[in-house]
Amino acid sequence: MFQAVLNPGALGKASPFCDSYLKAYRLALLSRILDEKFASLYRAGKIHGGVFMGRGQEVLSVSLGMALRPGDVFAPLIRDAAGRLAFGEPLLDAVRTYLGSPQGPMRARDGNVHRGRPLEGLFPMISHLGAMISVVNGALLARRLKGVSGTVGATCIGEGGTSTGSFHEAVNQAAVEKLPLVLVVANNQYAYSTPNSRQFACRSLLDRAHGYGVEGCAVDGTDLEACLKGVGEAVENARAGRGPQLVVARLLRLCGHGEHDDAGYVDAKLKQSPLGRDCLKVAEELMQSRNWAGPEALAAWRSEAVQKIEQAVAQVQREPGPDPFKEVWSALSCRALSEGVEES
Amino acid sequence: MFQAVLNPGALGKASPFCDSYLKAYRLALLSRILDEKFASLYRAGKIHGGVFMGRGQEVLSVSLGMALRPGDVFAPLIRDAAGRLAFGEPLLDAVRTYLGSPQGPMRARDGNVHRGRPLEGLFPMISHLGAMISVVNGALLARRLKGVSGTVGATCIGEGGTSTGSFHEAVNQAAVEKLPLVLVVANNQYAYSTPNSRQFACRSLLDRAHGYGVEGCAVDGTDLEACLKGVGEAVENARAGRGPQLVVARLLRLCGHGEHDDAGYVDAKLKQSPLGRDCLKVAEELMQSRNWAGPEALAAWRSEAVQKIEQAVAQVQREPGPDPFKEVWSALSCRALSEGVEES
Amino acid sequence: MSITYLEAIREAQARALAEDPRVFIYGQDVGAFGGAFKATKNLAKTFPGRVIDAPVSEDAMVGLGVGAAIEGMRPIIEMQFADFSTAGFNQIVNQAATLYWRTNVPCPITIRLPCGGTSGSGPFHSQSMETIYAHYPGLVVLTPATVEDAYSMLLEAVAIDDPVIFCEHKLLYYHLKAEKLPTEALPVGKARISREGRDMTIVAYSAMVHEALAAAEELAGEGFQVEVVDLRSVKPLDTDTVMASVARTGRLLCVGESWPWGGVTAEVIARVVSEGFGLLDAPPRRLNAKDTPVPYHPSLWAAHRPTARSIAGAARNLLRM
Amino acid sequence: MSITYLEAIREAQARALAEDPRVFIYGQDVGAFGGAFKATKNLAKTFPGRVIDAPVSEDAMVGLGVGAAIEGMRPIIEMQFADFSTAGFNQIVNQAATLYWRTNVPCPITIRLPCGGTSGSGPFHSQSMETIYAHYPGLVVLTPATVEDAYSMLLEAVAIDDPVIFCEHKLLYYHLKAEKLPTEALPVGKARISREGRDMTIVAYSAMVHEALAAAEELAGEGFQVEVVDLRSVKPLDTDTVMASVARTGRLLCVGESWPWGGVTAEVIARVVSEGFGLLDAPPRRLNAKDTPVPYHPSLWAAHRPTARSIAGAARNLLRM
Ligand SMILES: Cc1ncc(C[n+]2csc(CCOP(=O)(O)OP(=O)(O)O)c2C)c(N)n1
Ligand SMILES: Cc1ncc(C[n+]2csc(CCOP(=O)(O)OP(=O)(O)O)c2C)c(N)n1
Ligand SMILES: [Mg+2]
Ligand SMILES: [Mg+2]
Repeated sequence: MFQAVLNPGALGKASPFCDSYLKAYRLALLSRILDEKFASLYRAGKIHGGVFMGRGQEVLSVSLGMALRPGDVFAPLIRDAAGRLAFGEPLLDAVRTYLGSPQGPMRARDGNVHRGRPLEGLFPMISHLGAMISVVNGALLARRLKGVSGTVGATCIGEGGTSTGSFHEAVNQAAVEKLPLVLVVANNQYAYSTPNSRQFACRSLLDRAHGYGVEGCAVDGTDLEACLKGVGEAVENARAGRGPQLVVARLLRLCGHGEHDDAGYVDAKLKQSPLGRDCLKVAEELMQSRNWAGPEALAAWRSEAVQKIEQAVAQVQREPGPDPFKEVWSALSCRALSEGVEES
Repeated sequence: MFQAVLNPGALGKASPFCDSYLKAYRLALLSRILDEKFASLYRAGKIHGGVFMGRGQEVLSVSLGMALRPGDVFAPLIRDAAGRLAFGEPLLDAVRTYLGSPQGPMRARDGNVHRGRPLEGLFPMISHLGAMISVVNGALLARRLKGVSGTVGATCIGEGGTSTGSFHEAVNQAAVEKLPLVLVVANNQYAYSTPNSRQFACRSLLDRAHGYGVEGCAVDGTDLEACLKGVGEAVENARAGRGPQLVVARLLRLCGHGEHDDAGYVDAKLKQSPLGRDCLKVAEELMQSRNWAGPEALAAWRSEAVQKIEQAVAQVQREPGPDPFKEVWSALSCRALSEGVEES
Repeated sequence: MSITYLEAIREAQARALAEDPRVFIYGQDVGAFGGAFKATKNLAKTFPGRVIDAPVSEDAMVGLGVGAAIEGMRPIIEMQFADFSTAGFNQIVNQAATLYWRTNVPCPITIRLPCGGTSGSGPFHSQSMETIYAHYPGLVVLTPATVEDAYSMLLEAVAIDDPVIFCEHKLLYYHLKAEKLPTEALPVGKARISREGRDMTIVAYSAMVHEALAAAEELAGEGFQVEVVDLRSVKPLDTDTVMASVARTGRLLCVGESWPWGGVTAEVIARVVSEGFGLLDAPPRRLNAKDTPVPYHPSLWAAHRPTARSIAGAARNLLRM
Repeated sequence: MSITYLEAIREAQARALAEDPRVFIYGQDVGAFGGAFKATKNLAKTFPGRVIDAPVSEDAMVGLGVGAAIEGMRPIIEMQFADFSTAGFNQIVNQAATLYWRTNVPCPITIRLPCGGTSGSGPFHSQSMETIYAHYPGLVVLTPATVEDAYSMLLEAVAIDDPVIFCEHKLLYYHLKAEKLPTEALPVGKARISREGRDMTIVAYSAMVHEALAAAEELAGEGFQVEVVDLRSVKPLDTDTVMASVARTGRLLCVGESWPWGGVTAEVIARVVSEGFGLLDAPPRRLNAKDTPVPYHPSLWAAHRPTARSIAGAARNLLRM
């Protein structure tokens, strides 16, 4: 399917767990730097529309992507650059979509985080929150009907998205059909500017699992180890036929809603709380404390990531933009049924 | 507001609880007979469209109507003839709406269970399941904004309706605003033909309460005493400022989805289980065992109810139907903004 | 043998299920019960596991269909009434309708909408939603008026690689009958001349075709030869057939059961006048339902929608111009 | 002093809140944050408790507005983008729009939709939904094109006893400016002649008015006097003003930013030709967005929507006929 984004030779340290931890960290780091690159291109006026970063959520997202296999289905949301890379999304897909290259999978028709390759199991989100979950359900039901087994479907949502009717209908639908769905809720304390107190009234969103009759688990979204374990288990459970799995992660969005937003409304107390830790820093400290990686390795990984990204951006910036005169202005695959509405 | 539907002189037995029990029973009986009258008019071809009965759910519904006070808001659903009568809906409203009399509150524009008087707190349902809950929320929020306190809003839904996105959004909304909402879920085991196993996967829908952060209670919907107590407490809790209250009642729909449906799909085991008891019979046995009412009283109440209903039907059947030439064909209250779309 | 419009819909689904393993049906009560209107009667038994009861969750029903379509299936999603598709509206217009355009991956999903008014059904069980869906890019909107079309167009809908909104008219379900199922059919996208005439053209679709035909019959008694065009599909809309008819008759009356603002009738007239302005000998006219919700009472309902009588009246006025 | 279209919307809301205790605002992030576009900036502080953050629940947001309206309030519901109103669609078209007709109780709710395309916003943050809402009975659909209209029409929307869909164009938010707020205004339901001319009429609304005006300016350089009619309100639609203009010019081009099938442009043309057939010296023409979702890339987006240049081109063709 997709090509690997990391140089595999660089891995292979102490234990299998250490291996995946390092791999996950490096992908999370890559996604962080990628996001930052988009942010800087945005500030330079080189990106049209919004830029949405996963800052503070990378290790959660990457853990999901790492737990999935080729053949699984993944419908990431706006803060999932890390999970995408781990699932195998080519770096170029992200860059081409943000920069509006017609060579990207969305061919300049849709932008930024609205990208994917459905036939390779990576479903491109529409903006309407909650709307992707039932689409993943459909893919999973289709596989059941086709007799394909052993694959799972995963998707992500923020705590704000849990207030949509779509979320509810889809989780209940997955529960009724006992589909191998993994739904990761990133409770990052805010939906745009709206704090949790204005979004829901339960103690924890995990309390919802019981009400749907699905299994659930809570993870500390700032802790890569906890995420790899919690999310990994959820994916295993789903794969083992235990039905839908709800993972609720606690963390804090360490950026604005989008790059246009300074997030001035974020509570200082939250920033100083354990929720406000930078998940990459936490991982770096752990790797150093366990002697899995020293400052040189970290620096090398960072510069390797920067180089990859700069290269991709440089390549895409040379690609010509879309040509409206060559664009096929039809939304139907059956050309014969397309309306040639005459315009003067 | 509304006029009382029962002759008050006939009440006043042993204790206040006995009083309300008897009153509730008599209203439930009245609604049962009313439903049966509509069913027979339907079979005689005198009613256009569907007839939807509350058979088996009368004591649950009536308990809610009884617990509400003038000034409260009530948005009943399709099986709530009993609750409506208890809340004070005139018998004539039901008859006029079913028979399409322009003198009814819906003026022949809408029919059967789609009736109400919004300004008197009785909200007329639209057919889309789940859609009334947030409307009740809105009325309650408005009262808070206006500084009106001490009133509650109540609405009913079937277990099928809990699968709608509207249900979820509205319950969560009520929880966030801590509104005095009472939501009674009648889990009558079927949504049209669909059994619970195809509708939800949790053990009990009551498990949802926790996930919304609202209080919940389960009641045996075939037992008038349990309903009066459980629903009554929920209404009191809401009135006391404890936020939304979810009541989940177990019972069985003792009729088809509508009168066109023979309900052949209902599981015989369920019919023979305690869920399948006729709630009116259960109440009658209790009243007799406690010496609250003997066979003569029961017979007298029944014939009083029959008489009231026959009278109302006879009166409405003499009322002229709507005149399409006098009908104001505009959906706007601002006549100046109505389109006079010319038609040839 | 005689077969109803509803039976044709059932037979088309049975055939689609039998011939194509990718087809499945998902909707409320469609399984053992056979659907609110019995359009899937016996199908769950004949095709075990492929006719699946859904919770009351229109949004998730459509979303599931899209996901299955991505995986190569050909889902048929039954809405219990067209009116309830508003609850699945977002998934229809933003998910299903945009998928191919965004990703180059087709979305072969068929959404069956039991549409249109019937006596006593009231504002929430009577709506015609073809206008709403036809406005959106990425959807094909079919409105069969005959038993034969119900059958062949539904089969074609399932075969089409794009999302199809299949508007079945409830009033035709039981009463409209044909001798047998068709063995060949006009392709989707082509309108049909249902009755020939040289004095004026009435363009109609779905149940209104029958009202228009009755009006034409009535006018024939008065010496007028009225041509009736059945659009069959409102998107794509076969402007060529309509224009050719208007070119012969010089007069156009367009009839639709949905609301007046911006419906099929406006679209047809706008196309005819901008592309065939010179063809008209008199102003084009249209007749729609009144601009209110659909009323419950039979006598209000009968006045709310166009009928053979009101169509004949409008046609007479136009013939006199 | 100079005031933008967006500031006018904020000022109108501030005035409505100040003058009428029944008014409150409900929407995502409208409170302390002041809304995604800052249309409610500072209002929560000035009117404590009356500018309320909603969960991401469009269906429940609209439902709540209807319930509050029944209780005599005048809610303003802000959708974060018009595109997301699909998630509240059912409550808008079936609950709010039918309430008065069913019960005789008015439903004075205003739903603000940040509409229309802006560069780089893509298929789900660019939609124009006036056509969808105007099709339904029971809704008033306003499409202000000027700063003054944004202000006065929003105030009027709140005062109107019926549900109003208020379509604000995002492209005008920051760039369109006026000297001051108006003290008097045309009533809702009246179109305006934005520019006079005797050679042809261009009917437009919302952001397209400005494209049409630019096209008229360009054509003036070529010696053509083009009249531009700003509809202001698409439902009700001021057919009289349009017809009077066409009566003077004999030529009609209708421009809309939404999709071509069944939109405002079809409705305007259908009305003009059926009621004023003889007024036209040439076929009426229309120009809409292309029949695909709105593309992300600026150069695709610019080709997708009508612009001054494409309008001028269409107008030239029509002037030559
Ligand atoms: C149905 C819908 N309504 C509104 C929006 C606008 N919107 C985009 S992101 C967002 C906040 C999302 O918050 P959350 O789900 O917590 O995710 P986060 O941004 O925190 O990752 C909103 C309201 C939307 N995308 N979809
Ligand atoms: C949104 C929506 N979808 C579908 C329907 C069609 N419908 C009417 S009643 C019904 C079943 C309702 O079951 P439940 O909520 O359990 O109530 P009950 O009839 O058992 O009292 C359905 C599916 C509807 N009214 N609304
Ligand atoms: Mg969040
Ligand atoms: Mg039920």
